[in-house]
Amino acid sequence: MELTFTAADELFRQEIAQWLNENLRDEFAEVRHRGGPGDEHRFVDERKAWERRLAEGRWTCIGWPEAWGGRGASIEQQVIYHEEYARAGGPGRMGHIGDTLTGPTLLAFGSEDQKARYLPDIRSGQAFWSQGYSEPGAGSDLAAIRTRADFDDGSRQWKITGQKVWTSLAHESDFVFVLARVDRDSVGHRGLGFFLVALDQPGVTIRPINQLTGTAEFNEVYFDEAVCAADDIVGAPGDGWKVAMGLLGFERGVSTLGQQMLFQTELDEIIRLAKLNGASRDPEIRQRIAEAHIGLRTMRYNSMRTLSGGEDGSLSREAMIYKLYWSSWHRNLGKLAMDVLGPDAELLEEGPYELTKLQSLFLFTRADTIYGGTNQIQRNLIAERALGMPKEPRGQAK
Amino acid sequence: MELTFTAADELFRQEIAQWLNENLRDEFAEVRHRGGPGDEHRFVDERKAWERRLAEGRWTCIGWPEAWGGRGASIEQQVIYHEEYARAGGPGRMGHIGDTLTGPTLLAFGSEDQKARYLPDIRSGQAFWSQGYSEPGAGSDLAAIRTRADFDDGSRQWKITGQKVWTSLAHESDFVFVLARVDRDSVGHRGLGFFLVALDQPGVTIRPINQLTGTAEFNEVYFDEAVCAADDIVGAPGDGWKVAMGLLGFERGVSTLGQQMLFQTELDEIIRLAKLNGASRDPEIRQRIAEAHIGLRTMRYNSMRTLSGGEDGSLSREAMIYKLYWSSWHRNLGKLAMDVLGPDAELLEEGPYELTKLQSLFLFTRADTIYGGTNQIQRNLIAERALGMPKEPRGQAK
Amino acid sequence: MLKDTSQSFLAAKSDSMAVRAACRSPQHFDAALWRSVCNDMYWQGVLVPEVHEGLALGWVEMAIIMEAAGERLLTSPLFAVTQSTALLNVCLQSAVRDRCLADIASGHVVSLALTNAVGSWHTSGVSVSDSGDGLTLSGEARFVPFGFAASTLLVVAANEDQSTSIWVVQSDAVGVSVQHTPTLDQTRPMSEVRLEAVAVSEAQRLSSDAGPLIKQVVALSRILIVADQVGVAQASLDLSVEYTKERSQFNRSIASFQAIKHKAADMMVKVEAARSLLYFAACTADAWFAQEATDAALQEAAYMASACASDAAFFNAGSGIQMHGGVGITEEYDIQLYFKRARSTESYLGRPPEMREAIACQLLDGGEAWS
Amino acid sequence: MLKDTSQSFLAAKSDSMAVRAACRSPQHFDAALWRSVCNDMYWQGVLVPEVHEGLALGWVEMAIIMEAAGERLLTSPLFAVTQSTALLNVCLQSAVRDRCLADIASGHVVSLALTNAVGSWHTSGVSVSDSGDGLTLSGEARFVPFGFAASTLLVVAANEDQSTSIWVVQSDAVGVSVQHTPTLDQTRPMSEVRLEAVAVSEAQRLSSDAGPLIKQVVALSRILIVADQVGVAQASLDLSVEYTKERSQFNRSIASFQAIKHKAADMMVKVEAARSLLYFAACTADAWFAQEATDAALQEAAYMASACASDAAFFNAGSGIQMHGGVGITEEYDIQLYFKRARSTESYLGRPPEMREAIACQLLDGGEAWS
Repeated sequence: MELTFTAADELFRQEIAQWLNENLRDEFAEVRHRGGPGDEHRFVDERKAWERRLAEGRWTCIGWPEAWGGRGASIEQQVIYHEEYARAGGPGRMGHIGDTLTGPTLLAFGSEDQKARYLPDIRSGQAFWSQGYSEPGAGSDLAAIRTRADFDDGSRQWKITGQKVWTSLAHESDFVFVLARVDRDSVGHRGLGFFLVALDQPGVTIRPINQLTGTAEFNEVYFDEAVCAADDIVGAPGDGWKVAMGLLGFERGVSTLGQQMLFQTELDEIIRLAKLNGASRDPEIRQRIAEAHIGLRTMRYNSMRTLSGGEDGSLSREAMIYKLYWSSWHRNLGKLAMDVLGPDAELLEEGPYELTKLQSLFLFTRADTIYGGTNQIQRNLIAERALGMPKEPRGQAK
Repeated sequence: MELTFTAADELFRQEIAQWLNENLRDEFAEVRHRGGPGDEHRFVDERKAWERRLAEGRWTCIGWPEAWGGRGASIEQQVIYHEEYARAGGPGRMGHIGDTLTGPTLLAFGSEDQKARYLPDIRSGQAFWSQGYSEPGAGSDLAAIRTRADFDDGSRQWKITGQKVWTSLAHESDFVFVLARVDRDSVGHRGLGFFLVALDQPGVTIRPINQLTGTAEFNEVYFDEAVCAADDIVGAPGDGWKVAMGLLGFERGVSTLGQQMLFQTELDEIIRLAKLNGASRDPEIRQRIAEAHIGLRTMRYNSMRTLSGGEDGSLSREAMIYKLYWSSWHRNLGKLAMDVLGPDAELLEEGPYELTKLQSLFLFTRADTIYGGTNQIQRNLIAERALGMPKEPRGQAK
Repeated sequence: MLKDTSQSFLAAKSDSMAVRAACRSPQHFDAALWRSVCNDMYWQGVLVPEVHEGLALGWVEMAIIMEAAGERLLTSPLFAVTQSTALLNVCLQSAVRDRCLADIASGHVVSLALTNAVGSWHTSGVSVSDSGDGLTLSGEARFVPFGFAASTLLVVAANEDQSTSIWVVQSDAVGVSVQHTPTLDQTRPMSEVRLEAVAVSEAQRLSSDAGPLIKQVVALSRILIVADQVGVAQASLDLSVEYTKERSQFNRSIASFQAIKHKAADMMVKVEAARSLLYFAACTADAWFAQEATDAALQEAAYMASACASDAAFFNAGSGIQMHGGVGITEEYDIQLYFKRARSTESYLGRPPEMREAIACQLLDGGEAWS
Repeated sequence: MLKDTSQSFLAAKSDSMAVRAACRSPQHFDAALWRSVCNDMYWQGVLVPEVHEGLALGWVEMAIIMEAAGERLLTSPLFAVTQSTALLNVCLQSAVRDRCLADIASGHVVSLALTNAVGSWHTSGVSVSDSGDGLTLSGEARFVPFGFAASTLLVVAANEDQSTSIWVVQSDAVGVSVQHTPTLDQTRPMSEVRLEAVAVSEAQRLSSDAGPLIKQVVALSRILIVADQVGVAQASLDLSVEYTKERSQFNRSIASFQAIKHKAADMMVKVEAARSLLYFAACTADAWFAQEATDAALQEAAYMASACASDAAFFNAGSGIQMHGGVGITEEYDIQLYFKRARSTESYLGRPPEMREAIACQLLDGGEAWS
């Protein structure tokens, strides 16, 4: 079950580790371990600069084919990359969405022209992307989106009107991909288009969403006849759902091992504090720390089963449980951190409302079980797709 | 919040306590603490005799009006009765269903003739009743019952055909009340009748249901043109649902305090064992024993809130949670018993399959969260009735 | 009646905007609202004896008010002064005690400086020493509720012989510094109190051997916190049910999905269970003051209610965020404020496993609980 | 491949009727089925070295077979002989050891008599004494798997100096009595072994200082039990999903209700998590035998997998009963058999909190685990 790494893989590991060691220092020392979940709005310029440094080393978009500047890295190499990146304390990547979502989508569904126009700037760390799926009325029920795109025969442009929400870092990005309705009379999955839209234009207004932490990583993006070119639609009009859902298959869990290394850092810190303040002698805390440790190891072996598993790209049973598992685990970890700290968990880093790292963890992990498919939606998916249980009868509006 | 008992109530308490002390002995000594859940099939003849002894002391049907041989006991007195009965180790009552279900139903909905024919024998401990609600296809969805009752103009009798299930102690009872469809074309709550049917007749076949404990307290009852008289229908044809549901309101929780005394006995035994075998030093067991204790006290104060609450007979919020609460608590207690015993929990009283009291508790409490409305149904009811959340859209057959 | 009037008063005066404004204000609370609580509702006087201009009502009444306060996230020194009143009520009669009670009745904030919060809520970080020129108090106390707004502090201190005494100290006395402590939950602001050789006289001493008394006061304080938690748990349920009824997805109100309904049902079970234990505990407190319940009975009632209510508040507020979905983690919706209050009250005066362990001690060891 | 053949073999030979018949039989298992396991599948020889006519396969293969056995409630001495094989494989080569391994390979039942089940699964209730005429063993061991069917017992005993030795004793030797122990779960029958001054010679001694070795054997045994539990958890899920798809209420299959679907999803999460830890633990066992993993690594892997799989099996079987509704508590449906097996395996070799405490020792105390 252990992933087996070839000698070439180990060389690759040495190479990325050494490169990170040599580059994630000096002017980039301050971004180490920054920009993760709950910290995404910090050091934005520095992290953009870091993205360009990565690109110089050819350490962006390593999964892309070499023809587009990638390394055509194998699953094993991508795992190694994420592990070493996390181990080195590499900052949350500003180029994440371009690298892992826009790029693969264009490579799979885009025209040659679209690839040529967009991929190079993603790879070189010049262009940053955000995603426009959810809407106020389309969260769990994503197919209920109402943003529409009308083709204007005069200007030969698409005009997009509507509202997207939970668009992370839109105000720091250059582009957004937008799922919008091309057929006004359509409902559900049909009649959608997938659009590539520049954010810096008059028809786009971006408003930050303040969160329970007092910070604002997410945005609402309002489109009021925002435009994109006739050939900025990926796939045909009406194919939007297929293109958007295609994205979901791309991440075969290669980044999960890196994510787990961040989790390990958090757990290690909690263990350190428990030893320090004596919470480590509390039998109930001991049980929960052990459980957290077991859960993290479970995720690791689970990911290994997934990565060493079938080749057909379909999600295996163990992959289907992953989101529900890690989000619940992480949320429990946030609570564990507070309980280890006890009363001191209340004390802020400083006034008026500057949170400590563990307080941020505690609050942000409440979002983990919501975004990217709530735990409830995940359970529906597991029951229907993995266990073949019937969908609920489609309801009437109430 | 404490129930306040008057001086008259305290006299009543002395009276029942003394009577039990004087009567629950000698030939009845062996039935003390017997015949409870999981033990209902034991000492049947002795418990029937006990029922007649109770009747001699006017200690059956105490909530009935005096005109029908009851005592017209107040809520407080009924609570006292159940407490003292449990305290004395009174056996599971064979007359329970007649006393608390058939009787109140006839008093509320029955004709004078029906009362005269059936109530006296219930009160005197001569006639024992069982209930016929559930069917193999009508469990949680009780309204799906298919047993039918046709009126035969020739014999002037109702002829009942169908199958009831989970009929406890039917083979030891004289009568069963049966909810059956009088209108063949009806569905759901409409078109039902509520019938009083003698069990000792050719059209009735009773088969025990073997349970996971190796014992059989419940039965399937098959009706094949079983008959009852024209005036053995309670209420009008078509009123069956109303009559049946009326029953549910009768028990205003007066027996719950007695039930809790049985629970206390079980918990005390578990605590005794934990002290004996050292499980009481296990921090996790300590937490769970404390939780069990807190839960039982919660039930007590909850029942007191209910009993001292509104007069309108509608279920208060705290009464609505009671079934879900006690059944889950009791199920956890069964598991706690096993965990306190550790490996020894496996050891039977004797071979081939004679369970210990705590093993019976463990296995039978799995039924607590199922019968009388599963925990899932209870949650639906709480959400819909107490919280006003919408019903699910009625589905299509799949 | 009391419940209705409390709820309507707070619905008008302590709505979401008022709470947020109080949290943001430099004073960390709304002094005008507190004056209105004192003048219009007289809640600060509920437990104060009549002789000191109080209402001399009981703990059930106080629990009803505290529950309403939790339901509306009331950001005021009500807990602080009620805790102090509980302490003063169990101290022997003295001039200084009477003055404190009268101060409370007249709307002054009197806070209890009890804990150093290292290991125990009963251990003082302040000690008394006799320098020859007279007695002085030195040390610090943390998590002092509304200490920054207090005119008077009741300071628990360790005597040189390790027994415990309690002293009445004016917050503007020489050597006293009180600092607001920024906390995750802004609706229950705390302070740190530092004493540097603060001179005190015998006349300021409330009690000279206060160990056993403190233990009962902590139990009484727990009951007040439990009431707050029941309010938080109830409001979290109500807000969330309301939201899910309005929110539509898949052409249905999401309140019609079993996943949501069953979660709500579990939340209701939790809050009703906690409420049953709360009012039992409040009755027990009344009985204890009437010397009709033992110390152990009071402790047990408080432990049980606290274990249950802490869990209910946290579960309900956390589940409430989940039921709100994405908007649950925005600053705009109130559920996150309840979530933070649930967390802060959960760790205040001890977490549920500690409460259960104390019960286990009583049940299994035949001895006294650990705290 | 191995998985498929194991599953098909058991589907044919160990269906519900076969399991029930085995439990009811006076022999407490189906000897013919065990012969078929040995002759047709050769599972008893999977871990036996080739030199003793075994297959010398690894722990991953064994885990696959044990998982299939749990899935079908196999009522056979497979665990007993595999546990004994694990012990024999870590003992130094000796004539008596080789004979035992050969016996196992040829289908004899060899059971490990290890525990007195008071406080620990590692403490023997048997002791060695030297009466002058030679060595004798006296005492008792409980929960000996399939002891009643064993021709040979591997008896763990306390030496006079408190060190631990292991002896090979024929079950028909003078002074040995073996009694079947009626248990709640009838699919994993146990025995009590009593030894009264049973004479033994040096040639029967497998090991003379076996303490550390026993600890590793218990870890290995845990991994076998974990595999069984994963099978039980999987079958409980499968049976329950199947039932809910067939059962209709409110004009819908009950499998279409979220309350049921989400429970099933949680069950799947549990079983997949346990399976991931199981196969990691099996890999670790292989690595340990190859001296590529430390003792501590083996212990940790077994603790983790056991904590997780015990919970998964009990949760899934218990939830399975609930999903079955009324029929779940009848003798007729199989889910109750899984429920009982889940319970018996959960308490066998230690409950999840003990496993977690052992992990906590490693993480927090920097020391060795308690057991």
